Amino acid sequence: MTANSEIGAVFESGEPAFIPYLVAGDPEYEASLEYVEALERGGADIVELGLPFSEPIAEGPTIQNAIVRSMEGGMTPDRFFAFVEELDVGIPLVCMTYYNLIFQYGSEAGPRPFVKRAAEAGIAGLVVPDLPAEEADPLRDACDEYGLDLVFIVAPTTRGDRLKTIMDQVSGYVYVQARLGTTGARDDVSDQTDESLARLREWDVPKAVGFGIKTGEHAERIVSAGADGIIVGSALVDIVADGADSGESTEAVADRLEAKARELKDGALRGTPSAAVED
Amino acid sequence: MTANSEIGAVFESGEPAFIPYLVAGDPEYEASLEYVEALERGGADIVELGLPFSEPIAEGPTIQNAIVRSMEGGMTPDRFFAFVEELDVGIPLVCMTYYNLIFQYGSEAGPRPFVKRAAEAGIAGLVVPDLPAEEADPLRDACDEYGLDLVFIVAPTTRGDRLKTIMDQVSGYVYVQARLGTTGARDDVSDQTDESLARLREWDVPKAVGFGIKTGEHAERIVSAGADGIIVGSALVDIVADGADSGESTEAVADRLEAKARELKDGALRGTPSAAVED
Amino acid sequence: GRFGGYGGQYVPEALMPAIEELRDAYERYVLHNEDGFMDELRAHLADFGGRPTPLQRADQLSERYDTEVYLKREDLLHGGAHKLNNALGQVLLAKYMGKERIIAETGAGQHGTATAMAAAHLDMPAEIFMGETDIERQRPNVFRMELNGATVTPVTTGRGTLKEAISETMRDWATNVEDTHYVIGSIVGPDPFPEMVRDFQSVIGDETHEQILAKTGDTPDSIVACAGGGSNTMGAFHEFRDKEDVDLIAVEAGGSSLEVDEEAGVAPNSATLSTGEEGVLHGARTKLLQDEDGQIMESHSVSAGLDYSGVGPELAYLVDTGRVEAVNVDDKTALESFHRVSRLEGIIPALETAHAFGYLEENPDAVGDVTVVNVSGRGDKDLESVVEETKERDLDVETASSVLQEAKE
Amino acid sequence: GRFGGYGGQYVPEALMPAIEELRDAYERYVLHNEDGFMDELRAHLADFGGRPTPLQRADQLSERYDTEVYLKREDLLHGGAHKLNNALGQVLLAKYMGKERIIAETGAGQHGTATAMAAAHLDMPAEIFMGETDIERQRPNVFRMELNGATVTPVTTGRGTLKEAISETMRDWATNVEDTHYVIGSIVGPDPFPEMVRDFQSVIGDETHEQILAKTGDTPDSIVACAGGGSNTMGAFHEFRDKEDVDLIAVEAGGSSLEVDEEAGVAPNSATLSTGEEGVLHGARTKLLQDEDGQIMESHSVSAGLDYSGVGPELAYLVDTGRVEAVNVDDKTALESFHRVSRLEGIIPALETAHAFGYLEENPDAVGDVTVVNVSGRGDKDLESVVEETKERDLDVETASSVLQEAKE
Repeated sequence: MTANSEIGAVFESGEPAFIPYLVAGDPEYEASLEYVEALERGGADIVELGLPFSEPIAEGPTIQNAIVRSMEGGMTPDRFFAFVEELDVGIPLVCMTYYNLIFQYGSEAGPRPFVKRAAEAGIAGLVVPDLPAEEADPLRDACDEYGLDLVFIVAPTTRGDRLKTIMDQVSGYVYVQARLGTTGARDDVSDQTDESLARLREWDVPKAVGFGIKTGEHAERIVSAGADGIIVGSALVDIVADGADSGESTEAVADRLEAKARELKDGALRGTPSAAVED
Repeated sequence: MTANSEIGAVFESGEPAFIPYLVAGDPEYEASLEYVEALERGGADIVELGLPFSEPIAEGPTIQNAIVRSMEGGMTPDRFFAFVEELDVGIPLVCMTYYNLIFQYGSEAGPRPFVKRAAEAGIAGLVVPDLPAEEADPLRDACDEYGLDLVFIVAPTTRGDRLKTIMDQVSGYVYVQARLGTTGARDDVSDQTDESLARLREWDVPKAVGFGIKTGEHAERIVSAGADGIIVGSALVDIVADGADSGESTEAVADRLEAKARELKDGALRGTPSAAVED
Repeated sequence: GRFGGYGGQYVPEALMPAIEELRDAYERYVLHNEDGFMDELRAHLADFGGRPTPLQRADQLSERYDTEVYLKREDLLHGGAHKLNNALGQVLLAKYMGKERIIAETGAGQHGTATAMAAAHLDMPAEIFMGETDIERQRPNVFRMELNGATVTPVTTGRGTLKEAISETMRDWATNVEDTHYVIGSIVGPDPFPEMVRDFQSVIGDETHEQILAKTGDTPDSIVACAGGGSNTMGAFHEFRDKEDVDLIAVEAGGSSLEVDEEAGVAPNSATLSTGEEGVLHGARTKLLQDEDGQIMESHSVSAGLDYSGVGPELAYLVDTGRVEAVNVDDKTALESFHRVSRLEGIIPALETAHAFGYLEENPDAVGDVTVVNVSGRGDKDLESVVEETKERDLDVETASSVLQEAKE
Repeated sequence: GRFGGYGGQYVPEALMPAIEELRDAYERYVLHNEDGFMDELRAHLADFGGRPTPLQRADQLSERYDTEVYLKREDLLHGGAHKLNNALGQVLLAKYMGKERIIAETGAGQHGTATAMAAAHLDMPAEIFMGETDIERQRPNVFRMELNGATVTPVTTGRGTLKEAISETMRDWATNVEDTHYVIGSIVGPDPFPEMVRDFQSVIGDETHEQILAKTGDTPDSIVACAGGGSNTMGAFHEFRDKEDVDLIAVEAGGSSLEVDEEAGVAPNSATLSTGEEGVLHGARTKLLQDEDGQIMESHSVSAGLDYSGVGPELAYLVDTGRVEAVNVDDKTALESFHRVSRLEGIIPALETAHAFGYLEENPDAVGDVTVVNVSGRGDKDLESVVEETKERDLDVETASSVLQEAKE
C-alpha cells in the first residue's frame, strides 16, 4: 500500500526512521525554513510539517501554542505550499493538518484540490488527526490519484475490526500513538507502546511511534521494542518556543534543533536489533 | 359617652377646640416640655401627645422623623409618663400611640396597666391609630375603669354600620380624618371633610377634624364646615424639625410654635357660625 | 380571623372598609369559587407557574440520614420560590374585585419579584415598595421587577429595610385604598390575610399529600419547613393539620445567637416562635421580637427571607397548642447545609430552605422514617451572600471552590 | 449518524472506540430502553427536573400579534433551561455504561451548570472545562458548578472561550477515554451525539404536541425556536418533522451584522445556517462560520448561548432540504424583545430565547394562526449583560427602569 516511493524508500533502508515534527511558520516563516533544514542535518529521515488549523483538538499545549505563533505570523494553506516549495531538503515531507483545511481548499468541493496542490509542492504524504478511516474515502481516493501516502494513526484503544480497517487503508507508515492523550513530551515511555506494537506485528506496514518521545533513550527503548521509526514533535517544538521566548538567534535555535535531532536519531539507531547484537 | 370631664368641658364651652399634636420628647425631652407649654400659650384647648412606637404605620414622613428623633433621645413609655407629670399645663392631654406599647406595658397582660399609669400621670384620653373599634373592647373597659376618654378615628371610607359601631364607642371626641392617607400637612382641604362631617351630623359627639390642616385659613374653613375642633400635627412638627435641623434656640422654636398655634386657633375662631355673623 | 388569641385586625380605620371588602371577596371567590375564581387560579398556577411541582426522593440525603427524605420542589415554581402561589392568587383576586392597581412590600425582593411577575401576567399595574438599603443590596431583583414592568419605589425612612417597606406600603394603601389592593407577602398582617395567604399556599401541602401517597402509600412521619413569616410553612402544613401522626416542624433562623441585645434593640436571630412574646405588629396580634416596652427589635438572619421580627399568627397559635414544633438552626449550620445539599443533591437551596436542611442534619433521628422537606426556593439569589458569609467563617464545607478560595484571599 | 452529507465522526482515532461504544450504548439504552434506561430517565426528568414543563398561552403576546401564541416553558426546568434534559440523559447513560467520571465543556456556563447538577444528582464526579475569559465573566455560574461539587478547570489557550473549552475537553477525553464520558452540550460533535442529544431533547416537542392538542385540538401552524448549536431547536422540532403543515422556524443570532470581517477572522453574528459554509468542526461535518481557507471564525452574539461558529449537522441538513426555515434576528431586536416579553408576560426570557420572540415581533404574519415559541431558558443569568448592552444602545424599551437609568448615567 505504499503510494509514494520516497517514503517507501526510507523504510526499505532497514534503518529505523527518525521523523521529527515542526509547525511550518513557527515562530515565523524564514526561521522556520532554517529549522526544518537543521532537522535534516541532524539526521531526519522524513519531516512531518504541521499546517496550522484554528481548532487543533488533538494537540497538547506545546503544539497549540506553536500553531498560534504560526497563524499570527500569517500562515495559510497557500503560504504553506510556498514554504514547502522553498524548503531546501532532500527528504520526504508529510503534511499534518486537520480535515477542514483540506476540505475547503480550492474552488472544487472536497479534498482533491488540496491533494493536487500538495503533490505539486512536493509533499509525499498526509496525516490528518481528525480523520478516522471511516471518513477517509474521498481523501484516500485523491491521495491515490496524486501519488501521496495517507498515514493513519493507531491508538492504544484501537483493537480488532477497527485495527484491521485502518491497516487496510494506511500507506507510507502507520503512526502508532504511544499512549492516550494529546501530543506532548513526557518523561516516561508507556507500556501501551509495547502492546500496540505487538498488536500490529502481523501487518507488514512500517510502524512509526509518536506521542511523548523526548530523549535519545526513549527513542532507543521504542525502536528496541520493534518500532520501524520514531516521531518526535513537542520535544522539538519546545526548543523553537524557548528560542522565540528568549529572543535567541535563528542560528542558535537551529543548532539546538540539529543537536536534539542527532540525539534522537542516534538513540533510534542504538535501539535496532542489529545494533544491539553488534554492541 | 364622655368619660373624662376635662375633655368634655373643652367642647361644652361652645368655642371650636384647637388640638395641636407633638411627639413627646421631640427633638429631646427638655425642649419638648417647653414646646407643649408654648402651645398652651398659643391657645391650645387640648394637646395630643405622641408616644413614639418603632413602626408608626399611620404616620407620614414628618411625624415618622419626629418619632425617630424622640426614640433616639431615649423616649420610652415610662419616660413619657414622667414627661406628662412634669408638664406645666392646665389643659387636657391626650396620648396618641400604637397598641403594642399599650398592650405590653406593666407586668399584667393587656392594656389595663398602661391606662392605670396614664390616668395617674394625668392623661385625659387616648387615641390609638392601629386599634379599630372591633379590637378595642379591652382598652375601652380599662379606659372606663380609670376615667379616660377613648378617641376613635373616622375615615372618609367609614360608612354605614361601621360608622355606627365607632360612634357608639367613641368618647371625648371623634377624630375625623380629613382625607385618605397618612398624617401630613397639605395645601388644600379636602371635600372629603365636608362629606364626613355631613355623615356624622346625626351623632351628638364633638367632631375634631385632623390630617393636613396647615394654616389659619384651613382651620377657619373646616370649622365653618361644622367641625367642633381642629387637630393639627405635621404643621407644628415641621417647626420642631426645622428648629432641630437649623440649631435654633429652644425659645425661638417655642415662640414660633406659639405663633403658629395662635394663627390656627384664631382661624378656628373665625370659622365659628357666631363669628361669621358678628363680622 | 382569630387563631386563639392571635390574629385580628389592628389597622388604621381608613383601611377597615377595604379589609372588610377583602374578607368578603376572599369568602366568595376563594372559599366558594364564585365565578370560577379558583378554577382560573389553578389554571394560571399550572400553565404560568409550573404546578404541580415535583415531590422528589433525595437519594443522597436519604442515605446520609438513613431516612426516606423527600423534597417538595417549590424551587421549581416560576420565579424560583413558593412566593408566586400567593402573589398570583392575590393579584387575580384584586382583578375579580375590580381593583386597578397592586402594591406590595419587599425585603430581599422575593415577594416583590413574584408580585411583579403575577401583575405582568395578569396585566395589572404594580408598585413595589422597597427599603433603599435593600435596593442597594438587591440590584438584580430590583431590575427583575422593573423588567416585569413594576415601579420600584425606594423607602428612605428608618434603616430602609423590610419593616419600613411594610409600613410604607400600608401608608400607600391607606391613601389609595379605593382602587388599590395590597398584596401582603406572607401569612401576616390583618385578617383575612393570614388565612387567605395560607389558603393560596396550601396547594403545597395538598400536592405533597397526594404525591407522597402515590410514592409511599402513606402520609409522612414529619414535614420540615423553614419559618420566617411562615407562608411556605403553613402552606406545607395546612393539609396535614388534622393528621396528628404527621409531625409538623417549623425551623426558624437562630441567627448568630438566641440572646437578644436589649440595649441596641437587636435580636441577632429571627426565632420569633421560640423566643418572641405576644404583641401587635403590622395589623395582627402575634409573637414578636420586641423589647420590654413593646418596641419592635431588629431581627437578624443570614437569610434575608427569614429576617423578620414577627410571624404569622396562625403559626404562633399552632406552636402554642403543640401541633407545630418550633425549632431553630443558626447561621453557620444553615450555610453548611446550603453547601452540603448543593453538593449532594444537585439542588442549590435558598438560604431560607437551608435552615430546614440544617435541622435534618442536626436531628436526623427526630423526623421519623419518612420525612418531607419543603424546598421553599432556589438559592441562585443567595450566591453573593454565601460567598460573603462563608468568607467570614470557618465552615465545614467539603466543596473545593475556587470562587470561595479567591474570596478568602 | 449522517444527515445528508452532514454529520459523521471526525475525531482522533483514540476516541473512535469510545464513540463506537457510545453508539452501541445509545442504541441499546436509549433506542431500545434496555434495563429500563428510558423509564429511569423519565422518572429523573419528572421528579428532579420538573417535567412536564407547561405549555402556556401568552395572553398579551397573542393580543399584540393577533395570533394564538403559546409558550413551551423550558425556563421552568431545574437549572433554568432545557439543558438539563440532555445532561441528565447523558450522565445517566454514562452510569449505565459503567463510566466513573464525567467531563463537559461550557461557554457561558449553562451546559456546565446543568451537567454539574445532573452529576451531583446521580452521584458522579464531574469536571467542567471553561475558558478563563468566560470564567471571569461568569463567576456566579462557576460558583454554582462548584457548589454542586464539580471541578471547574480553566482553559488558558487561545482567547479562553467556548471553542477552546471544547477542544480542551476533547483532549481530556482522548486522554481518559476509558473511564470517562464527555457530555456534549448540544446536537453537535461526532455521531452519535447529534442524534442522541436530539433524542434527549425531543421530550420538548413530544410534550408540546400532546399539550397543544389538548388545548387547541390541532397541531400548531408553526414552531419558533432560537438556534445556536441547535439542541432546543431540534428538541422542539423533532416530533413534528413529518407534519409538513407545521412550519419549523429556527432563529439564529444576527449579531450586529451579517457581514463578516475576513481580515480579523470575525463574523459579528452566529448565523451559521443562514451564512455559513460546509466544513468540519468538532467532530462533524456541518455548516460553519469560516474564512476562505477553512479557519474557523470567531462568532458573536449578545447571547452567549448562541455564540458558536458551528451548528448541529441535522439542523443544517433540514435547512438544506427546506423542512426548517432559517431566519435571524439581530442583537438590538433581541434585546428589545427581552424587555418587551418581560414586561408583557411576566416571564424574563433568556437572551437566546429573546431571538425567537424577536422573529415574532418582526414577522407576526409569518407564523400562522397558532404558533408555539420554545422558551429555551430563563433570563436571570443575563441581567448583567442586558444592563451592559442596553446602556450602549438606544433601545425602544418602554420599561422605565431605575437600574437602566443609573447605568446610562
